[in-house]
Amino acid sequence: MNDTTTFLIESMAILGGLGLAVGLMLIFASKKFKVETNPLVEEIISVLPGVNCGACGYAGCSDFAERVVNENAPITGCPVGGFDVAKEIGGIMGQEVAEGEKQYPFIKCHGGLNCVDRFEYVGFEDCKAVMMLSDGEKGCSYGCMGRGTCVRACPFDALYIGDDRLPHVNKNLCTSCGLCISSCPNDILVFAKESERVHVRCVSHDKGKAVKEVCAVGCIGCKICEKNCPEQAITVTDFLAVIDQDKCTACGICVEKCPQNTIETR
Amino acid sequence: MSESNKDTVVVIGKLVLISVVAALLLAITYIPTQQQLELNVIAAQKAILAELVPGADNFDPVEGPANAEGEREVLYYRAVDESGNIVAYAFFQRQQGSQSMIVVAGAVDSSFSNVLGMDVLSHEETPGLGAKITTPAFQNQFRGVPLQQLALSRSGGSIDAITGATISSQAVVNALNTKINQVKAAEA
Amino acid sequence: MESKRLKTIPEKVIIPLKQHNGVACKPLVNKGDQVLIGQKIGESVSYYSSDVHSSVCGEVLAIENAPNPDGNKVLSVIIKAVDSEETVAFVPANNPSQKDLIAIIQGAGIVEHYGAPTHTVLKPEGKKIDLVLINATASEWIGGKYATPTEYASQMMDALKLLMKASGALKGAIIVRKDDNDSIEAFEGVKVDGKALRVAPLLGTRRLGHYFKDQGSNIVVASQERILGRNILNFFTYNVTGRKVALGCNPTDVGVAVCGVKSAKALYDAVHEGKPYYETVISMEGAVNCPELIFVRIGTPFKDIISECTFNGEIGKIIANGVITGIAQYTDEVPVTKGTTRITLLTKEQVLRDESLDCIHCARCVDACPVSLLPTRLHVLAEQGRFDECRQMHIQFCIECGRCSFACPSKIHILQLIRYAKNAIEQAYEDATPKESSNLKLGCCGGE
Amino acid sequence: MNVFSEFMRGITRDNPIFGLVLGLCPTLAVTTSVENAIGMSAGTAFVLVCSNIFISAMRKQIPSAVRLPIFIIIIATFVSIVRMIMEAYVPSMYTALGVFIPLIVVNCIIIGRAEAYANKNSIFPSFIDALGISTGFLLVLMVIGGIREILGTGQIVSFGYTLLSLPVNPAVTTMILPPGAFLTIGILMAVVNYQRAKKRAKGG
Amino acid sequence: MDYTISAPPHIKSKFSFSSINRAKILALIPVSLASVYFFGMPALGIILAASLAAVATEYSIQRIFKKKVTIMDGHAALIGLMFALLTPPEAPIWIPIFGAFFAIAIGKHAFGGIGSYIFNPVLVAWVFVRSAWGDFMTPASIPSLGQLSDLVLENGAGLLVDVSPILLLSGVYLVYKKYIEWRVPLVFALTVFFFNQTVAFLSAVIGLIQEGVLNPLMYLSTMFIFLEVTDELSYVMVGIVFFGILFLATDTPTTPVTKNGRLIYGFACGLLVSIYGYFGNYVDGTIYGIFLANAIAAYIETKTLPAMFGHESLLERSYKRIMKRIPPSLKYEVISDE
Amino acid sequence: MVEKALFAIFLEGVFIKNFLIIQFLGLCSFVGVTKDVKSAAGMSGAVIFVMAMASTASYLLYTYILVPTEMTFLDLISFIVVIAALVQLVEFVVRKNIPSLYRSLGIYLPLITTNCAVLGVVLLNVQSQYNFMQSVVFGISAGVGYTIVMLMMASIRERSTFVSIPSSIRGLPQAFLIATMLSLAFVNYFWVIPI
Repeated sequence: MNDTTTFLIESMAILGGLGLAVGLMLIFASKKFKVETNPLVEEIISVLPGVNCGACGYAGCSDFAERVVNENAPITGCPVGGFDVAKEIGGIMGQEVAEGEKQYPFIKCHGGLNCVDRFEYVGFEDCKAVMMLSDGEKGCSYGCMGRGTCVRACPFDALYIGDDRLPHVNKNLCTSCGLCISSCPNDILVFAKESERVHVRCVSHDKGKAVKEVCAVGCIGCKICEKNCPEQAITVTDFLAVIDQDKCTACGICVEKCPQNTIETR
Repeated sequence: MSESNKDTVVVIGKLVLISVVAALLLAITYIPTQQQLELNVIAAQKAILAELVPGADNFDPVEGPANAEGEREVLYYRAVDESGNIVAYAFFQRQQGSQSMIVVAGAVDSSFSNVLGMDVLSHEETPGLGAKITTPAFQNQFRGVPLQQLALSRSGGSIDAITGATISSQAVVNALNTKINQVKAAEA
Repeated sequence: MESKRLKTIPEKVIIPLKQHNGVACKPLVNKGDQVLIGQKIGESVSYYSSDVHSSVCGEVLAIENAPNPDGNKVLSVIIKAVDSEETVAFVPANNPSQKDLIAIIQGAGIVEHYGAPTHTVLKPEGKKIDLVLINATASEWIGGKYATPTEYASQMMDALKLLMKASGALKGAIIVRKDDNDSIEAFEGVKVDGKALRVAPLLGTRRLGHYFKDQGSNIVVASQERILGRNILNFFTYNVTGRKVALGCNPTDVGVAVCGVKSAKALYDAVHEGKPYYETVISMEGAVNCPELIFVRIGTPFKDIISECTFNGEIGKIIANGVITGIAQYTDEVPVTKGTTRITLLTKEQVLRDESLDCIHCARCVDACPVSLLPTRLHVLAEQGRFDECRQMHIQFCIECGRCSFACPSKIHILQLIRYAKNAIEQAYEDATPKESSNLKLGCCGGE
Repeated sequence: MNVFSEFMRGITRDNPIFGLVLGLCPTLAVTTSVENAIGMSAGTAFVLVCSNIFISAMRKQIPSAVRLPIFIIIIATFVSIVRMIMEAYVPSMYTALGVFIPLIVVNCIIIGRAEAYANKNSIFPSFIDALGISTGFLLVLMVIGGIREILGTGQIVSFGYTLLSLPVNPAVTTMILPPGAFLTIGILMAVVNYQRAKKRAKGG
Repeated sequence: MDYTISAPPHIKSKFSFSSINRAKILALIPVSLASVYFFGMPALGIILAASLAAVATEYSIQRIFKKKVTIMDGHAALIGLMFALLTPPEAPIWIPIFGAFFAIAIGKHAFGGIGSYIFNPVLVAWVFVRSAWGDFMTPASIPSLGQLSDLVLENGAGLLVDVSPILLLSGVYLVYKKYIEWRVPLVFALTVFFFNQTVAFLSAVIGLIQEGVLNPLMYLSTMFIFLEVTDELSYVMVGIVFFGILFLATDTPTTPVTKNGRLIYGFACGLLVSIYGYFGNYVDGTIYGIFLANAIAAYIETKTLPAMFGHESLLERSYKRIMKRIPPSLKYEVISDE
Repeated sequence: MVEKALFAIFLEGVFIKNFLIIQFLGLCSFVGVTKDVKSAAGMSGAVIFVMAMASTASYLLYTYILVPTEMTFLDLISFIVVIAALVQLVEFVVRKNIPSLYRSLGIYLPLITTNCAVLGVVLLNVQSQYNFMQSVVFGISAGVGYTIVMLMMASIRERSTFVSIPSSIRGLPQAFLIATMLSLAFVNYFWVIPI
């Protein structure tokens, strides 16, 4: 029994001594080699798991924290900590994702196959590339060219070009980041809330005759909708109807009356 | 003693405390498992020896010279039958394989003409390749092989190497050859 | 090498008010005005601008945006032509001084085919030119009034001397194409300062400097391989003179003025006949049965030229300025401008409609690239919108020669993608390439 | 708190391999057979459960400055215990798993859960969390081990019982070699990703 | 819609991906016929099975994942044919079928399809099959050049491709016609053929040093080793090495795109093949060596990105510096910037 | 004879027992830090350094403290503590004294504490009963092998951003497929070299 006791005490002494030595050394070193750092970084490091597993793609937790502070790394970048840590980092960084009503990109042109082409284009499938060769492939110089610059801008594969040669949004995948909207050379895409039901799907400021020549569904500025709207929510300026979404009640009268089927409910 | 120094002491104290507790836990586990481990080894050796030389009644360890601490290493075993005649020599040999140390058990008849058999006590070879040295298909090749034939078939012997694991196979053969020569020398 | 005139005067001509890089001209005429040949209809408003003249007699129909061969719409004067050859009075200049010459060039509206007004090339603000090059490798013979090729060559020589005088440069050179034996023969017969001229091939690491020394002359003619490209000036300068032009700069920054054959000839005509730049020679190519060189008035719509020719098959593609670097036109209503050198017509069957496949990394484009870029990587970066990395891979050095796209077995539109990226970079980094009219770049680029 | 959903989270969303992508080394190294996979995950489970309980019990006492060293000591203690017990009582398994038993100590799953969960929650949730994660780990290891074993040796033999045997031979030896591990997990991950993307596009 | 618009250039070269593939298939047909002549029906079976399996796999994968079906570009057939040529004639028929399937499914499409793959699909499949069923993939004999007639028809042929090295020189014609790029095969071939000579030369020199020979003429005379033909060369002059040089190493997606990179890659291929061949054999050596070289191709590429155009290389700079020192009277011709 | 054995250990550590793709040690950083060549190189440099250092320290600890007192069962716990402390210490020192080195290598140091490759080296040293020089050489060779594979992997993944890859394969699955191929190459190629 005596042997066993000695053995136990010895093992405890060795490991205890090791712990003591390591602890002393580290504390000494941390005092001696102290380097001033950004308090924000330190704060984030303290919330982070500290596993240094590298799963975030950066070199360890402190690196990740530094990138969050200095290089706008995503605050949700830590897969180990998950949502809770992201929330805490958000608190430190003062970033709050406002949970408002979700907005999705809306395609303000209905041309597609309804709009005539002026020529045949062979080359890199991109609206801006077509714009560089001429001022647009469609007869309507305002409309959507359907070459998918927005599709390629989307990092989440949420957009696709449909059979009608117009982009469509898959709302399940959309994160409302707005990259597609800023990519469009003709400013066809805008954010629209789910509650906004009635939209004018045209952006052409051309005169009615010019629009009719090239596009079967473009706004010709006939003002029928303006006259028929019970809420006075529609105004036609520069040959284009604009709906004031605050006034619109989605009654659907304009949709019925529009001779070109430009106004749509969704 | 300032506040921060006090903190430091507390932190280190806790660290040491945890270490001590950990050591205690480990030591408590260590003692019974160690005993079990020794039993395991002895049991395993016995089983293997008995399997290698089925006719033997007893195995007399032949010990080497004592080392500095007065312990004597077992070099090999003499397998004796009921009447006390030596029927075979059995032994364990450590040999570097492709991935790890292989501990090979072997037995040779008393006239040093045939290998009685081979078994592997422990190894950490690649599963599916080197680890195939434990399969009966490989081990049975060694039963009754004349000493001159104890080599891989590519070097003219009668042992077919395991496909893709020549190093491991070679290691086993080498282990047997080395040890048998040693035993032969010791007995002569 | 005789060039023919169009048989009929076009029904109407479209004269863009901006046929050069820089500031557009101010129209001098109004709707309904009657104009004469050679009458100035657009006046330059700044030094970086060049005058525009009417090429027909007739009535101004409209001043509005009309299609231009570069693909966009440009403010143009549209003139209904009448069958008359009445011109304004042309005054030949007699032994003009350097200052006079610059004024003549600007007043005659002489513009390089690559876009820069010639006087800004010869006399750039704040820079000194010491070498004038006439690049005869890319553009065709100008034709015009000459009896023999030798006479043409001596006219060229005179033009070069005029250019040198205008710029104040002491040295000048004409670079002809290596395989263009007609030109080489023509120049071999000319005498400069009493000495017979020898056309020197640019071999190996020999540059012009060697030949100036070798021939003991300030004027040499050298021959070189044909280089095509929309952005070749810097590369051409480096190849010919060995002077490196930094990125975002042009040859004038290292004291070199590069002129075309057409502008040289136009200067010759302007000085000796007092004629402004309202006519030019273009060549017809492709599936067309036509004299190779046609003398046309600036502003003539392509369709009038095409209707003079017989055409085999249905037109599928009209290309201005050559199949390698030219721009395809979506309408035949575009006019010939000072920058137009040739028109290529392709039938519907000849039009390539290759679908581009994934890059197979065959590196043919890398082997083809004359400026050691990696088109195989650039096109992907451009497609993915990684323009920063494009810049790091020196995309700005691309001379847009199109050899990469030509060679690509996957039929990827590499050149288009590279231009797409360059365009995006120019917009994103406005400081990367200084705007032409700004003086910002002064001092930023020195030669080596 | 719903115990069941908390438990299932460890298998689905926070699955250590396909969700958190932690603890890859043992996943690939020991999955040459189902038996090894079970042994490995049993060891990991023991350490995970024990250390989670221990740390969540002591979480008020651990100074945050040195929490990492203390976690490591605690985990290393349990790993050493597992190692010694395995060596003594299941020596064949110990031999098969080799160096990966002691390497449980640096398995990111354990220290990750200690930090992310046990350090912030009380004992019972930590226990459930550890159980869930362990089960997720076990399942993944068994799937990978099963695939590799059945393809690599033509049969699944666990603890002396032949569970499954392919009529077709010869077996694909590559599958139990290192490349097989990478190939299996690569294809499995691609399938998981493909399914997830499909589900997301449908609005899941 | 009268006219077509596209970016310049408006004409393109006649080379296309499918024409390159077709040319390669045509170039491999002679050796395939020779192998059928030599090995008989099994060879025909293997070639047909592999090609058909490859095309079928490509077709079904592209249909399942709703991609454009591109079996007509010949790439799948080419991969199948190349795998078949690397199979020993004794192999059971399911080996080429599985190999072609694996090459297309994992080697090509799992990495993203044409141009995206990093490892030559043929090699991927071969290495996998070889390590999975080594017994079936090991040739009955390791080919070597016994006499010169073996170049025309190898009697101890191992794999299908080893049957006639001379017929593989159709690949040289492809190089000449620019279907195959020339840098990699040239450097590769030179490295492989001179490796043994270099080893012999080095060992001779080391031997002389160890003997303490001081006479420089003795050292110079060892240079003649490069002129003689070492025995090892007979193991190099076999079909599979030729095939590796001309067809396997030149698979474009697996080679670096930079010019210098291709030279280095060719050298790396040659070195890796020769090292394995030196210690083992050239059959496995060719495959594994090129396979490993594929792995480092990307690294070579990142390290050989071309400098800015007009940027002087180290060589040019030092040349200029030396020329500056020389008095002008001695110079005949100098790079002059005026 | 000693030199040759060392060289053999080196070759073995670099190629035949390559830590990443044969022994599966250190995979977290393998898939995490190989997105571009630069960070892969930095990480590898740090790993070589720490492996050499940890081999040294653990050898001293094991031979001069644990073995004489027969406390070998404490190896695991003491190794991990010592490695963690060492890494931390080095980080402190480098950060204070050589900031430039810290930026290129040091930020990867904390990543290494819990990297199983380092602990693996130490444990394998003990298991193979290497002497001092052998331990250090094995440590360095493991680091070099790690570096080679990291650089290959990083450059391949960097190149992969220039090509089209199905979205469900992009990222980790692709990394594993590449690792499969590297592993196949290593397993099959390097055994031929006689050591």
